[in-house]
Amino acid sequence: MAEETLGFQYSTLQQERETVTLGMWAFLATEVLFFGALIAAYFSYRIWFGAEFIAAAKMTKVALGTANTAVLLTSSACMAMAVTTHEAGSRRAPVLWLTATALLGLSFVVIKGTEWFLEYQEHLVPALNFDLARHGGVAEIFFIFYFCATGLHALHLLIGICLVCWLAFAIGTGRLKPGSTTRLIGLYWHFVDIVWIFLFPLIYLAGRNG
Amino acid sequence: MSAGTICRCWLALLILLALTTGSAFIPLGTANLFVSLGIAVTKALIVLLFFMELKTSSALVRVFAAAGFFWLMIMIALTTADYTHRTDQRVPLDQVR
Amino acid sequence: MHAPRSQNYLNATVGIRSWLLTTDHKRIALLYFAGITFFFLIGGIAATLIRLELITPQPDLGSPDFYNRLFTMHGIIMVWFFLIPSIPTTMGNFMIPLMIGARDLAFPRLNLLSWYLYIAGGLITIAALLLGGVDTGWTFYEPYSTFYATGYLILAVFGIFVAGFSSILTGLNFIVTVHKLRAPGMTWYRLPVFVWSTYATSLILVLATPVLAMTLLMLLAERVLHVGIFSPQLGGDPLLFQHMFWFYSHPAVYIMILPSMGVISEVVPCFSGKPLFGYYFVVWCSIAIAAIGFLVWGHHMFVAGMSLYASLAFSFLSYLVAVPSAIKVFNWVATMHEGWIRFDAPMLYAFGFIGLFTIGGLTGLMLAALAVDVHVTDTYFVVAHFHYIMVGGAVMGFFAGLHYWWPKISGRLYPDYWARFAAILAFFGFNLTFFPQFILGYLGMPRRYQSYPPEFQIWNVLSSAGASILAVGYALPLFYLAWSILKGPRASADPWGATGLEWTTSSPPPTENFPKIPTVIRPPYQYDQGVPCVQSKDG
Amino acid sequence: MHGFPWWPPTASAYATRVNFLFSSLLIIAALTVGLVIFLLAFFATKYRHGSNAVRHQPTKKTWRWEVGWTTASLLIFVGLAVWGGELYVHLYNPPPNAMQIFIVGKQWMWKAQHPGGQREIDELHVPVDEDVRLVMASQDVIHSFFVPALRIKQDVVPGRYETMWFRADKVGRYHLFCAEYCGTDHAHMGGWIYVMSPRDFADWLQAQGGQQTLAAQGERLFRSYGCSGCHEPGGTVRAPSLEGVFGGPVPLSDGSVVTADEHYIRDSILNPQAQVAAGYQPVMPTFAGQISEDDLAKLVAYIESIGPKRSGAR
Repeated sequence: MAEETLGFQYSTLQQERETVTLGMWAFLATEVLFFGALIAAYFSYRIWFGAEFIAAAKMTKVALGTANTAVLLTSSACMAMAVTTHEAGSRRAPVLWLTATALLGLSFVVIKGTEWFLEYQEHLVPALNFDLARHGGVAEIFFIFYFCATGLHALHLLIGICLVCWLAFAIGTGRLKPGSTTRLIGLYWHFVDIVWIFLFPLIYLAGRNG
Repeated sequence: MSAGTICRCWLALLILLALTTGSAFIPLGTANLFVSLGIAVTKALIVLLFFMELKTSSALVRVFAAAGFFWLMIMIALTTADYTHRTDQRVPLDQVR
Repeated sequence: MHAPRSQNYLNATVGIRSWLLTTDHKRIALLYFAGITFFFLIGGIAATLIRLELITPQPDLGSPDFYNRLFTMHGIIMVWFFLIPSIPTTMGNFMIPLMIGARDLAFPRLNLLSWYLYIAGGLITIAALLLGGVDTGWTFYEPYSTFYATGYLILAVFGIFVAGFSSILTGLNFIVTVHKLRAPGMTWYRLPVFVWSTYATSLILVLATPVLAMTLLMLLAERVLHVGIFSPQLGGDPLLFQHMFWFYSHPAVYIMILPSMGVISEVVPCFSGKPLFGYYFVVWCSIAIAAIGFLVWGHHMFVAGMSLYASLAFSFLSYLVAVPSAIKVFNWVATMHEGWIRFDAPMLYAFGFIGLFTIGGLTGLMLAALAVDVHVTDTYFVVAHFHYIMVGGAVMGFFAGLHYWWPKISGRLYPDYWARFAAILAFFGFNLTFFPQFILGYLGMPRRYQSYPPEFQIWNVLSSAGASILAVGYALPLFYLAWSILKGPRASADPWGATGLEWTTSSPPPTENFPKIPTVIRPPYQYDQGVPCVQSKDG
Repeated sequence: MHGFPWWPPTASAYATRVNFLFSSLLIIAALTVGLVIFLLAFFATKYRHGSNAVRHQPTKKTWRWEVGWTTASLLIFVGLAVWGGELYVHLYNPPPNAMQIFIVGKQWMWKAQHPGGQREIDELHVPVDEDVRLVMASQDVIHSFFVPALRIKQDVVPGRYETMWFRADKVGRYHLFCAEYCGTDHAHMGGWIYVMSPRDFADWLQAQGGQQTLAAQGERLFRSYGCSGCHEPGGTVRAPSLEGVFGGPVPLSDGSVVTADEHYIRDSILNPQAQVAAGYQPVMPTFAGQISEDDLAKLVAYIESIGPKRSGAR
């Protein structure tokens, strides 16, 4: 993603900028369907199993989940600040905001890891130590969905953290001039945030009403 | 995008988060699901429109952004249409393990 | 600047590195050609063995497990490593930038990455098939695939998973390219139908393939970790796997057929010397097929235990998707009315395509009729139907395009006599192979049977005989096209008298495609009394 | 070799109706293919390059043709969808007093249990001109019960009952196949359906020996598994009596109502906590993993037999 040198297949910088943006959005559409398939499976089983499935969701840690959502939403705001300040031509500010983004992302992963550890202690990890006699088969299916969804999300977030760290480094050392790259990585980060926005009510808030 | 807009969006997102978590504990039956999904859609829209700059993007980019969600709706709608109309009952097979 | 005739994308740089690290869409297309041919060969060998085995009602070549591995290999290789990438990655890659007047695709390096992912996925899958094979059939139905299947399922599925990303990246590249890199004056309604249909294909690639990726991931998780997601041991529903699998795999059929329809829409006007009849309808039918194609996957599950109402809805939607296909057939035929029809090899393949696709489509209508589907689903009727679409349709289209653009790609002409002979041979061989299978299907012979009741033998013998003719028809081009590279006469820029920007540049094109990006001034297919009008002016 | 068979035997009124639909589709298809091929050949000859046929200027008003053939295809297609769907719905509405046979599919055989307790493998004997309802379960993977002569097929998904019904009207021996790929011996998972005259069928039932009826065997299991300890009067734990329950509505503790059909009975044995009858405690242990599909079928048959009397002979 060269910033100042124009790719030979483009005729203007404007064209290149629009093209890469469109490419990123097309990629995100793919990602929507990727996570979406999992969510479609979730809805199917929620209807299929009914109350049993929802009851399993009660075993998730709603306090940690809510805190984590706040952390991730804040990181998105930091990312937006990084993009804005970088486009304004600043060099120090985006590095600081990116560092904040990466740190918040990391703390999300740490909190998530804590949750996983607690769930391990409660014998809720399928294939590892799930207590079938205590929780039942439907709960195990719910937790398979839970670990698939949060695991893949965490993987996406880790990739995002790497990208953000690289970005902070490149801007800090002055190798990256303002251009599309920051915005594209920003789009990716916000997308990972949106996935969580939908996973949160489906995983943590189901079945809290009774 | 100004720092003020970002700040307001951030506050709105946190308020919505508090709302959705709070509402989940009010017994509303199936309505809880729709309330929490409605709030999730609102939050996602804030992120999409402001943080991801769809508000100032071209129509083309907006169509691309909507396409994924639209096709996902198709998938969810038609799959769940089957499950809501099933007349048979689910039965676990003999436990294998 | 006038480059000497000999300077083109083929000889601009030399050496193996210049090919394996190229970002030139034309060279990448040739790399894909190599891969596709290889996998077509492997899948073809499996098909040959299947037809050999089925000549007699008893097992002849090996154990039932061997046969099960054979048809699984045939399905996996042909679907994911031949049919789905076939036209888009070769002719699409080569022609889209040329047809829209661009110097390359939007993301050339991503394009190369796609090829490597495709080859890596293919080799992983081949390795799995050689190590001991997979016995699930290409559909991987649960719970058989997770708890009962033997063999190297995990490796094979992983290979398909990797190749899926190749599909996604290719589709993404095409979509963005068509949106953003069109030459000045190249409005949407001046795009050739091949570009439109490849665009529609790319929509499916981008929106459906990720669902397959997730489905396969869940399948892998289930098999590796021995927990039940779709299998009923914990209460899961095997039908959910089928829903998710067919959400991808039914649109995948349109991934295979849409590009072929695009090729036919190029070939028919060219060799009829007339503009395409109903251009707007053909264009929007491509988009409609891509869109409605997402709504019909349930017709694979009419007897699977889905709810009655879902079946009725999916049946109705399946009829809807047939409408745009029917419209296309009528438009191609109408294009020939009052034309100046020439019978070069590409046109013969196009005739074959229209006939076979019509039969394939109409038998699809029979399958969409619920009560008939109950009887013929999972029988040879279905096998014959989808081979008429995928082989009669998609592969005929592939050969039509190959023969149409070969002079542009290679810069050489092939012997037309042999090419026409191969086209006719393939047409007759195909019908002899697959028409008897319709009869077998209504008689009730289930698919994936190594041995069958003796009264079905005669039709199987005919089918196998046809397959040997078909094999010759498919092998012939390999020889005369290879000959043309070595000895064939050089092709002019526009040997067919065709319109379209790809014919305005030299054959083979220079690395940068056009000395100067053209400005487009007319819609496509502007023929007057069989003679093309120029579609663009320079500068 | 056996000549050129081109049409499968047709052994029920339903199959005849499918034949009629299929033939109509065939005729429509043949006409369309014929039209396309005729036009291709006609144009290719008349307008071949170099012929001096008259060509007019390109027609401008293509949309009339487009609207014409779009509407025509759409109308025909909708008609076909309704026709095919109407017949299909028929398969989902079994007559009330059908004779009921339990089928269990497993790798790689079909096992059948008749109401009188007779069992057979890879064969199914049924009387002619009588409604027969199959209640099918699978022990391992998905199988598919396919009888070409009756034009019926149903996938049997493990984990639940699938049902299917037919009324054969021609005495004879017909193929039975498994149509869903199920592993190594998939091609050998099948056998024959024997449609017999009522007298031959009675003889056949007799010849199978004097087993207890399926319901009687179920009653024995009802005691040996300890079901009767709670579900009969005087039990130690308060549990609903099962007499007269079958086929009627059961109010559940979550307020909903289900019909006590085979599915519900089976579900309640294997997963009793899922749907607890209103007014009772969820205290019944699960029997998942302890009762085979064969025994389940017997228990279901027993509970059915103590249900409200069905009208007519069984």
